[in-house]
Amino acid sequence: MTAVFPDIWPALPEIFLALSGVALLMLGVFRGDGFTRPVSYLSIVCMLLAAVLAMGYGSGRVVTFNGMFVMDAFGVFMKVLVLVSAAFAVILGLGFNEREQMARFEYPVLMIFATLGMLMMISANDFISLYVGLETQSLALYVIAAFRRDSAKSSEAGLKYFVLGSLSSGMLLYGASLVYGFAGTTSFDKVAALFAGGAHVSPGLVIGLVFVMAGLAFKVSAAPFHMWTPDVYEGAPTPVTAFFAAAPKVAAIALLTRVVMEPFGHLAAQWHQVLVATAILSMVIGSFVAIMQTNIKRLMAYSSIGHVGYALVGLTTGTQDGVRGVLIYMALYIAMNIGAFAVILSMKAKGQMLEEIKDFSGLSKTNPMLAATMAIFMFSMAGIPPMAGFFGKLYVFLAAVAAQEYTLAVVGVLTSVVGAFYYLRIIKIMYFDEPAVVVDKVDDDGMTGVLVITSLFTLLFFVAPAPILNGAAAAAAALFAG
Amino acid sequence: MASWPILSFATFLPLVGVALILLFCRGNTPDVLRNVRFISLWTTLVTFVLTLLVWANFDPRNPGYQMVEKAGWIPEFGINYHMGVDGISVLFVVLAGFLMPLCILASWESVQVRLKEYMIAFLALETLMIGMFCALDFVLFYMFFEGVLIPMFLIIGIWGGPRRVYAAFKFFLYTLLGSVLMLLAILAMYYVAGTTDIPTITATQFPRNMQLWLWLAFFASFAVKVPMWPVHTWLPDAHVEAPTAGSVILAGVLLKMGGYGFLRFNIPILPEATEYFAPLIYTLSVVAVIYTSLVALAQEDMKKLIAYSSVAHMGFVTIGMFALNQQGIEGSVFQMLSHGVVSGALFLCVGVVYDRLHTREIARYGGLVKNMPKYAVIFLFMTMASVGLPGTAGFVGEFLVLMGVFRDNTWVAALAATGMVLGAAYALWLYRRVVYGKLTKPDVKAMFDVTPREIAVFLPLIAVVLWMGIYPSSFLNVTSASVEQLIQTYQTKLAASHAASGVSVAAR
Amino acid sequence: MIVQGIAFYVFAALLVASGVMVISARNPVHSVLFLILAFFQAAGLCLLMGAEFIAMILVIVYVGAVAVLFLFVVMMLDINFRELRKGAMEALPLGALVGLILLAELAAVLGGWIVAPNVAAIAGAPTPAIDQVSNTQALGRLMYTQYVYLFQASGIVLLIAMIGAIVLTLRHRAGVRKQNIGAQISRRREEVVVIRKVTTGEGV
Amino acid sequence: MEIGLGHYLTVSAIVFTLGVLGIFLNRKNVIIILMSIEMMLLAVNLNLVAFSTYLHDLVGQIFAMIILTVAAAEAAIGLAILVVYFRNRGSIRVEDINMMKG
Repeated sequence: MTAVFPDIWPALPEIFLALSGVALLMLGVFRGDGFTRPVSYLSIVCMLLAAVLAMGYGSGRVVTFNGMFVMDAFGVFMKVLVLVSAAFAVILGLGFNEREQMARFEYPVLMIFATLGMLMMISANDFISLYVGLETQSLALYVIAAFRRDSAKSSEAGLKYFVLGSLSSGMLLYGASLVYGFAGTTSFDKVAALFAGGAHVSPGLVIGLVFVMAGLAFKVSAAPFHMWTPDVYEGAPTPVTAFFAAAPKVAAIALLTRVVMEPFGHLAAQWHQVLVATAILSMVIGSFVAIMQTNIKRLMAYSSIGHVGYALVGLTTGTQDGVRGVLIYMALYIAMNIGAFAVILSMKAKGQMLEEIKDFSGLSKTNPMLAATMAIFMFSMAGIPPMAGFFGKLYVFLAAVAAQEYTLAVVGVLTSVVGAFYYLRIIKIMYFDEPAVVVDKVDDDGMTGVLVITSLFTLLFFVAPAPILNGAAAAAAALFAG
Repeated sequence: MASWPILSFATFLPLVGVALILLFCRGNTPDVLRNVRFISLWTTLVTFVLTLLVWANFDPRNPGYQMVEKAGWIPEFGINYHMGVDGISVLFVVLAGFLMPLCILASWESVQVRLKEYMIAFLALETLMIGMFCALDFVLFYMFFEGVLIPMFLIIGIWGGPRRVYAAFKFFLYTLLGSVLMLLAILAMYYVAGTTDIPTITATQFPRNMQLWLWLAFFASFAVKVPMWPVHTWLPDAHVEAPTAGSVILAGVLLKMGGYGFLRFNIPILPEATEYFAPLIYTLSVVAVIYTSLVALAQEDMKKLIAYSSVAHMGFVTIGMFALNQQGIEGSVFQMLSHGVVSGALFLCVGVVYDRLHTREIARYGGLVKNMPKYAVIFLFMTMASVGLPGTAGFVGEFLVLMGVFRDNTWVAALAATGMVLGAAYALWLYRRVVYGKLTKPDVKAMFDVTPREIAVFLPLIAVVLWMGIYPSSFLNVTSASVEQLIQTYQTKLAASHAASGVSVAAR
Repeated sequence: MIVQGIAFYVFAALLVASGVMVISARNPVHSVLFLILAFFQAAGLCLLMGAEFIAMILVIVYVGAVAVLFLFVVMMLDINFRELRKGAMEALPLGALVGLILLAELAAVLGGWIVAPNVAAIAGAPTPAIDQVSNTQALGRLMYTQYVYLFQASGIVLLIAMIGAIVLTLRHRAGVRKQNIGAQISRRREEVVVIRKVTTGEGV
Repeated sequence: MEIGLGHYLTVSAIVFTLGVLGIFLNRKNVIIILMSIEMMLLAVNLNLVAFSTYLHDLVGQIFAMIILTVAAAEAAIGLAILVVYFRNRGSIRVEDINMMKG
């Protein structure tokens, strides 16, 4: 048994991120909490550099580390999304953490490690590396959720997230073990080859598949496994919530996509119904339950459940168009989501954070720019053209129509009308109602930058949509190349 | 033919106005607000000139799309930035350009709060409206079509009356519900045709079963927009609560989007379904004409009355369209144009007295002829145009529509004619109650006559109404070639599919 | 063969029994102890299957580290356990039903377990013959060569766990006296000891 | 009585079900929930080792080792969060949730 040194270049972003995480950790430990800001800035730089490294990968599919790790155009697209949104999330936290006395250097370090886990998930090509990546991400996220350790709400959010998260990992693992037992391998490629060869599908394998899907549905917070989302989103510190709603969701969707397309690509008949039910439930719950919310973070939680539902519509089709729709949807979703959270984080009166929806009343009079920005994001989430969100829905529904999933498409557009109602309600509160509290001016440069970038992106995406659309198309094609 | 992209200029010029306002008008001093008003007025005037240039450049003998611009937008997905006008759309572009400066003028003094946002919303609205009539790509069309909801929602919700929130939500959600179904239909067509290019899709033959579903989806969107009975209920609410200029645009242009959609998509792309569903349209439209006219008779609110009259007039439009012959379709296009001008003018008339007394209740007025003689004349003229007096714009459209329908179905024509009589009844009754009678109430007595600015608003409207009534062929000339081609497309596609399915073509 | 069968049933029965006790014991300390018992039984099962290394690791890591950690936390936190138990039995019927259904389904499936054909051909790492390479050695050879990615990744997972535990629970309290060894050692006599001649009857 | 794969799988299925059941029954007591999760992971490990033996493939045991490692890390994190929670609330009841509506 000769050891061959594995090809490490495809994993360059991961290696770079891991090393920089360790380096920043040491920097923080030796220089103390006073050094938090430099560590945060460096972590942003590292994430963006890793994104550049990922982009520099090029295309073509390479499997390395004894089949554990795969890098392809799909991976490039998703990794860049994850890294950029994580970098934005760190920026969002800068001011907040200092105001709320939770500015500690471990925060950016843990963000880096969580992001590393996400990259590993995206590149997972084996159930073992899937699990390891997932846990790297999850463990860091549990800690980040409870990071404000003097707040009962935050630690409760961390606890809930932990309990339900580990439960879902357990289910996923049990499913993975059954798949291993059936196929005799944990490698995605070999499992795929097995089913491509027309192996008989035993009930045990189907149960394993269902367990794996349930575990992943937890991670993307798709109904009926969404229960943790509102509580965790509300309880966790707001920048953390912003992070949760963006990067991990992208990574989990990427993982789910790869799992259903690669190892189980030939078992569409088995997972199709499961995904259809999940997508419909998510869209319905995400739109109807959100109407009753009074807390903006809970509203965003239900909104994210709904958006996952729309993304799953694309995945349900199991076609290349569908995957392309999912990728476009996620890319646009994180832009508007981060933007919306930037607005929520800017909502403070006399230094106190405002989290109730009614606090937005009359915002267009006290702070017109902030209100206009939020209006852009809300219209975009409602899917009204010419905002970016429309294009996400367009391509997802296109795939659904092309795959003749008419039920899904009709349910999708109807729930999006219901969803439009609660997004419009926020606009109504901002524009039609009288001001209740005077909201402070946005005085954080990083925050202003995020607001400007995300709102311009959302508003003007239609001018030059080609780069993202083509990137997504190339990424989707990579999954279907083999 | 212009060598420069004139349609894009006309479409996006208002956005330049938006940019100017955003960049140069800061603060809230009277000077700044005056600048905002003038920037908006000049922008819309220049846009109007551009739309006139479009008309001037238009070759009425050519039935196809003219001044076509095509540029790659998302070429990998078969989606292009494709603009162009034909005889059906060109006059709507001019209509939108024509009404907009009048709206700005009409809001000159009546809008005092958040003026900047108001003007931005209107300018954005103009871009979206003109763009929608020029778009020759489905995704582009849908973007403009839906995007209209955003500024209109804000216009109703911010500057509207007491129940504005309800009205704004109703308007938005009704229209959105219809439109999303249309989106699905567009996607289904995209899937079959592989492109969203409207001319290409028009040439595509869709299977009959699919046509029926697609037709219904389009119908869901356009019927709400037109609006047809029974999905018209958002319109009275929206009209009553919207500010005057908002009502003008709503009645003048937005309703036409529905009719335009039927003409552009349902009839040429889905001929078999059109043939199948034409009786449905007839039924709904006849009900609309008669029922809403009766409802209009019972209204106590001036704007609500005019809103119901819009539903009735648009009923004529849909009847004429689905007669599917030259007179019917030309008449319905003409009726849409004249209704755009006339109902816009009527809303402006209401706006004039509303600005003075701040009520729209009919019973609060009376005897205005004594202290507002000029107003009485203007209002009378517009009421007559609305009734369809020969020599005004309203007559030509209704006459052509009735003629077209008569050739197709006598009963429908007879019933529609009843609607005309009812229309005369409510319009004249409104006029009698507002303008004649005794001038008793002191606050009504104190009302002053129309100002020069208001006359400046009305004069062009009167001129256009007369022009359309006396010399309609200058408008009909523009449309006839394209309408002819539309009917031909419809007939050939229908014949082809009937031949394919082995059914003999029944002579219509 | 017989011995093996008896051993299996003993281990399995004890494992299930202690599992039941873990979730139903009134006192969490008992739960932890039963959990330890369960781990021992599982280790026994692993031994029966020839996975010696996993068996040892189960005992060392689970019993030696995880379970002790649990015990430590249970005892450190002053928790009113009687109150916690309240209401647990309310969910019993439903929970039992769900559990039974799940179990029945799993049993139905696993009873007639099927393995895909020609699985042996795609095995990632065939087990070497036990008389040539011991289980531990075989695992070690794989772990540090073919599966080095997992090895490194689990290192990062452990690092995250360390950071997390520290960042959440470590508190620097003001006013706590700590031993500073460096300062202690580097002190010189002159700094700390003053020699005074005290004359009788006057005091210092 | 031959002890085959099915026997081991059944035992592990029972343990897994007990773990899930434990979470359902002790929804208020986080410590028991954490232990139930450990039991679920134990069941998974048994499954993997059984398959590994049956298939003569060491990958299952590698997988089991990784799970063991991660489970230890998970337990550490979970208990740390639990301790923080206890410090804030003076209780470890999870459904003690007046702050956040369900």
